[in-house]
Amino acid sequence: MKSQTLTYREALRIAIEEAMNADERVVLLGEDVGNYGGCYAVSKGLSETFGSNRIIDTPLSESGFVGAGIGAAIGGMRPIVEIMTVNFSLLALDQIVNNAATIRHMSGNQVSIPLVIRMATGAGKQLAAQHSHSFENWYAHVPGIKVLAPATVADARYMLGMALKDPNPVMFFEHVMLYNESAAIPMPEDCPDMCSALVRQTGTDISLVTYGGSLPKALEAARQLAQQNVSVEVIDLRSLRPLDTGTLFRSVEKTHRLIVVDEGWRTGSLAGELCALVAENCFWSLDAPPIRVCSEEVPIPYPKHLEDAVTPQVAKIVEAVLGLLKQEIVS
Amino acid sequence: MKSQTLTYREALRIAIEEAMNADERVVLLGEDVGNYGGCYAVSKGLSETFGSNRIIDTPLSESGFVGAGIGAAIGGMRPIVEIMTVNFSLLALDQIVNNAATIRHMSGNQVSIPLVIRMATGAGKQLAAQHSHSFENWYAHVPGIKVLAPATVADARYMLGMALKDPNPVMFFEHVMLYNESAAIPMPEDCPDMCSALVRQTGTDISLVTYGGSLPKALEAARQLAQQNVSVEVIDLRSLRPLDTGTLFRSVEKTHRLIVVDEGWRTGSLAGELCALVAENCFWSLDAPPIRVCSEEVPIPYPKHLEDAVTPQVAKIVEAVLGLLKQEIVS
Amino acid sequence: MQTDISKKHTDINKIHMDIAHIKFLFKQMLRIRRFEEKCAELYTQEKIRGFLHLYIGEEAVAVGIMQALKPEDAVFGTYREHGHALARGLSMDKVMSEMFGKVTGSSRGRGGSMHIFDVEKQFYGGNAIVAGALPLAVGLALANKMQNKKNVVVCFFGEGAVAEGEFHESLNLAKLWHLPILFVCENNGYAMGTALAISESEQHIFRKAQSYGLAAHAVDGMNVVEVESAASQYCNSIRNGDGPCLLECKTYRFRGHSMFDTQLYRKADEVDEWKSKGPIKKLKRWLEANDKLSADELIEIEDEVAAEINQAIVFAEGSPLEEISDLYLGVYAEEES
Amino acid sequence: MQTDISKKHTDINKIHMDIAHIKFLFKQMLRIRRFEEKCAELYTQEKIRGFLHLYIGEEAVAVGIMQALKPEDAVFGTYREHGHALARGLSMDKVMSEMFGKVTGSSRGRGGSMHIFDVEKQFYGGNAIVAGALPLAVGLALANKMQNKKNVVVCFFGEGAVAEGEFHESLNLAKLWHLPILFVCENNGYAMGTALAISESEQHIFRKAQSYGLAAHAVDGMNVVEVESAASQYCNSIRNGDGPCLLECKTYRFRGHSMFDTQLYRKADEVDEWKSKGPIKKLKRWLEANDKLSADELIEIEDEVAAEINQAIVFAEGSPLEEISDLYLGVYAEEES
Ligand SMILES: Cc1ncc(C[n+]2csc(CCOP(=O)(O)OP(=O)(O)O)c2C)c(N)n1
Ligand SMILES: Cc1ncc(C[n+]2csc(CCOP(=O)(O)OP(=O)(O)O)c2C)c(N)n1
Ligand SMILES: [Mg+2]
Ligand SMILES: [Mg+2]
Repeated sequence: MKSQTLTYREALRIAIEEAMNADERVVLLGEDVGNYGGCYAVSKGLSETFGSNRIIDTPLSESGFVGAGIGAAIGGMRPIVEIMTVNFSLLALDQIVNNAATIRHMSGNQVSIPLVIRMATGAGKQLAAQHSHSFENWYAHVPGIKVLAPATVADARYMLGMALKDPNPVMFFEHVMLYNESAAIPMPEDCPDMCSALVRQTGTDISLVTYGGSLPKALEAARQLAQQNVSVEVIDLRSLRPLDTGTLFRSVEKTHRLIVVDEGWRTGSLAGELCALVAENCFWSLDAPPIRVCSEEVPIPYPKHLEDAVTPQVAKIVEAVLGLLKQEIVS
Repeated sequence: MKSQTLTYREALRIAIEEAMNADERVVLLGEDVGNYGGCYAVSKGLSETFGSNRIIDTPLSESGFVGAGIGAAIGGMRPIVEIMTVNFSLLALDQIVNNAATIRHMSGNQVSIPLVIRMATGAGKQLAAQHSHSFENWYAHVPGIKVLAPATVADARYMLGMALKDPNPVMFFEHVMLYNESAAIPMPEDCPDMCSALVRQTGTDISLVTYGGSLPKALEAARQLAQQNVSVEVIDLRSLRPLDTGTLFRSVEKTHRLIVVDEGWRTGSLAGELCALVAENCFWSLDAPPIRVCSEEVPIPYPKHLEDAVTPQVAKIVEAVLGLLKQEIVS
Repeated sequence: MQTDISKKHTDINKIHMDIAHIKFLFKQMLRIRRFEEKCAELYTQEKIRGFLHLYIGEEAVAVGIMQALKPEDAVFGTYREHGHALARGLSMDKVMSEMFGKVTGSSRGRGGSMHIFDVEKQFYGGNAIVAGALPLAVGLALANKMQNKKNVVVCFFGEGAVAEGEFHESLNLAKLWHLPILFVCENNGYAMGTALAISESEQHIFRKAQSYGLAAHAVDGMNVVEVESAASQYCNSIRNGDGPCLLECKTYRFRGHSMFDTQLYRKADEVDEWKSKGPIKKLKRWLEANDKLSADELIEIEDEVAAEINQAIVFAEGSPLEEISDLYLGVYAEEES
Repeated sequence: MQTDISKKHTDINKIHMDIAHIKFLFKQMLRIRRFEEKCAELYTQEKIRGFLHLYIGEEAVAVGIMQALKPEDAVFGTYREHGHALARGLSMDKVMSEMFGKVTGSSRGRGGSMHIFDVEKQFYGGNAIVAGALPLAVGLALANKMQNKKNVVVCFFGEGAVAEGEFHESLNLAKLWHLPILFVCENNGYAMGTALAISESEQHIFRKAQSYGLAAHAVDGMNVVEVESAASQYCNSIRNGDGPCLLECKTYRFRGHSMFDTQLYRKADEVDEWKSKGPIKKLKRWLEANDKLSADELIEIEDEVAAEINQAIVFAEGSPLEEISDLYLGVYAEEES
């Protein structure tokens, strides 16, 4: 089998298709996943293949259909629930936190909820303040669920299948700016376990840690910095819960410096958690303060220049890296 | 006027009463605030005084009545919305995040939303996994709202009034274990601005930072540690957004060590944010890693011994402080 | 076609039921009543902690409904679910132990009064978010339908839950997807201290359900025979593939909302009036009037119930607490499914 | 007593209305139509970005409703709200500039197409969370009632929004609290690609509203006169203190849901059929048939509209972007209220 080139969107679709072919219990449900083809066109064509009994268009009722997905998982199905974007997932948060994440433990380990909840996240499409946010950090806070953020086409292709095989509720975040990315797909055996972080580029001067839609920016920043003889190690978390702290700490112990790039608002961001973890666990290895490049703390505005000013950009990352290296020399 | 001794609960009631007497635009709305007297009895008797037009019992519809509170604020009222507990606030989170926090900015600064949303939070009453959590960190993440956590009777007495005078949406968290605490009330002028952190006890060896229901535990730990000649500075954040980083940083620059106590789950906790802030801004002052005492990452169980095992306790805090002081000596 | 049973009045005096079965119903209600009276006592002794919501006065609803179910049918209860659990056939030992927070409890003691689970009995809690279980029940019914299982899902909730958006979303989904589910509204007139008139602009809950196209009507929830009869007919209709139904059971809780309730929102008269219509009292009177229950028999039943309760307390008292080292057990599943 | 206007059919051919007013309605609808046709063009030129939801085909609803309102009444729109904004009297310059993301826009350019606000015009957005504005509108109506203001609040939403829990909670609150609010459901048959039959078990939205006790009925949303007439009667009733009402306007969007929509979910025939019933076409035909609109007049109106649009584009093009240094302006209020 030759390696295929796919878009991130196509990779997701193939992953869904594959899972549905392999396991009758897998169904896809959400708003406009069927007749419309998915609001980001991920499920286009699937309802023709699998019929409206397995590709289920739901009414606008996020709490209702996410809860129904949880109930269907309890009843022996393997549902994939699509919420159009993380912004609307707030309407279903009670179901996710108080039911999906909680019932197994609270019932004394009796009830299994094998479920994948997929959703788009992030800014970049000028969709303004109610459609552009990133709440992955909130989900990463909740015990009882796993949280994935595939940042590459290969991960889109394979992590969804892994998520579906996992017996726990898994939240699956697809950054809106990734859907059109394309890349050649490796063999399945070359895709590591969904909960491990990956060193996307090795380096020695600084660890640049990120996930999801910020990975391409981090890699580009690393490329530009290489030209200035700064050797950046880029780590892609992939899983936001559990966090692969082993990979994170090993990298920081090698480079002695950490910058986290995270599209969430700074205060209370996942980036803060990573800085705290490193400060707590690698304190004696650090040669400089762990810092973060996050979004400005404003509701994300519509115009391009403001949206860009709010969210992390390559130039900001480069600047942060250079600033941190300089700070160390000064002190 | 002689200083009064009040419970935390009474202090809140008097604050509401005072605000309602002073300003006709103030109304209280929420589930069972009227006929029942409030699920934690804060508003007991108020409906007799002010009538059901100003103490408004709402149906069980958190999204609906919180949204209605936001709309009423837009329409010129000064509503106090009571949500029974933070656990149920998830049902209203969309209204809070996408409307209350967002509309002013998104509308180009046209719309004012002067609103206070009060709710109980935290564990300790054996109410199990759907009634015991702390999501203050989530609210502290959101630009456009302010977030307060009064930890003392005096703050309960005066911060609510300040919150009502603030022209922004303010979230107001009342830890369930505080309602029965009682104390003498200072004069209003002795209650500092709602957004400043307070040094509740000065010390030189370590900064112990906390808020809300964990303050009494931190103070008790400090007392016990004093007997072992450890001098602990205890800081009460009071405001979780904005964070008074000045007070925080000054303390750490003096003590060179930080422990944060926070009843939220560790990963993605507000404690993590504080550790990250300190690591970022006071790195060169730190003599030891900033660490945190948080809740275990499990849905909070019903039995007392497990609930206690999950949440921060005095003994754990003392142990963490002693451990941190030792760690430094070893290194 | 949906079976319309709203017209058939099932009068306790007219229905033809096996006397043995009626006595069984009586005993089931009594088990719940005496169990909860004991729980109230144990609460004041601080053996039971947290929130304790008693079902006293409403026993006919749980007992009546459960008669219509088969072992493979599933039940979702509320936080006022001791009655649901016992009527469903959970062992009283496990339920009591759960309230004591012991590891032999139905949820290893982790859930307490509000989170009694027993998957073997297809009993899915114990949910303390008002209306939070409705979407789950809809989903389980969806799973059953997709797997061509003929099982019924029953979901209990109070009339207060009807105001929540989840009620609306769930009923709409259930009807749109034509699901095998019976919604049971326990209309006891109050949501904590909030009277129905304050929480619903349309106070006939069954009419609200009809506005989604569900077959729905109201019954006297103090009459166990009427509840059973209505539930049986709806369950038959559901098993026939006729889609979701809602049964509104008009009932009353004789005690406060929870142990903390001072009940300022209602008059003693009103409570007394309802007590005089109590489901156990009513059935006992009928049995006695018809010479179906001798004084001796009654004593025997009471004794059996008391013995079961005492045994449950002994069991709970004697059971160990969960080890703190097992705290993380079941946060996540251990292996792949 | 609630005014029941559901029986009074308002036929465009029978109603007695001032011709000048009818021409005004015609021009308002044309302004929206031409404005949006231009927006579609500007979108392909990438002058307008993000999501752009066109109202084309539905103009009679916004224009009809707004005639019933006074300046002090408040309006909550959807993300498909250019029509609401223009009909409400917002300056086209500001609306266009908003879509260009310029600081002279109605929301300083921060909101774009989905978040047009103008508090002076009592126009409260532009809300992109489906059904998210309903509770706000209820709250504003509550504030009006508490302050003894006789103002009406109007809240627009699509038929898709009806499935959300917020619809249910909001209608219940509005009726319980007897609030001065008019809910306007723009039933265009689809929520994105989801046909009404897939989203609602009860497809008559007005009946759903009746189940909360609201006065409600459906009108031909392609007939601006009928919409105006119904809205006026409801607004009178609301001003009389008769409580909340809901008007279902049956309409259709001629274009895709947004600019990304490939419209696989509906047939071209269906679209064509509705286009033949278009609100502008219909009114134009009637005016012409009755010799009320000469060819010259039509050209004049078209020219005026075109001039207004061109002017708006010039204004938007010429306006500056917001300074990045002002990014934090309005995250919080600057002073105490
Ligand atoms: C979402 C949510 N809001 C509020 C509460 C607090 N609460 C618990 S029970 C209850 C009343 C529910 O009344 P009803 O549905 O009629 O059931 P009943 O208690 O009468 O059986 C309330 C308000 C809750 N548990 N969940
Ligand atoms: C809570 C929420 N869920 C989903 C969406 C995505 N979405 C935007 S518009 C829309 C369809 C709404 O349909 P309808 O209410 O009928 O209004 P219409 O677009 O037809 O005017 C959807 C699903 C959203 N914006 N908000
Ligand atoms: Mg009730
Ligand atoms: Mg629509």
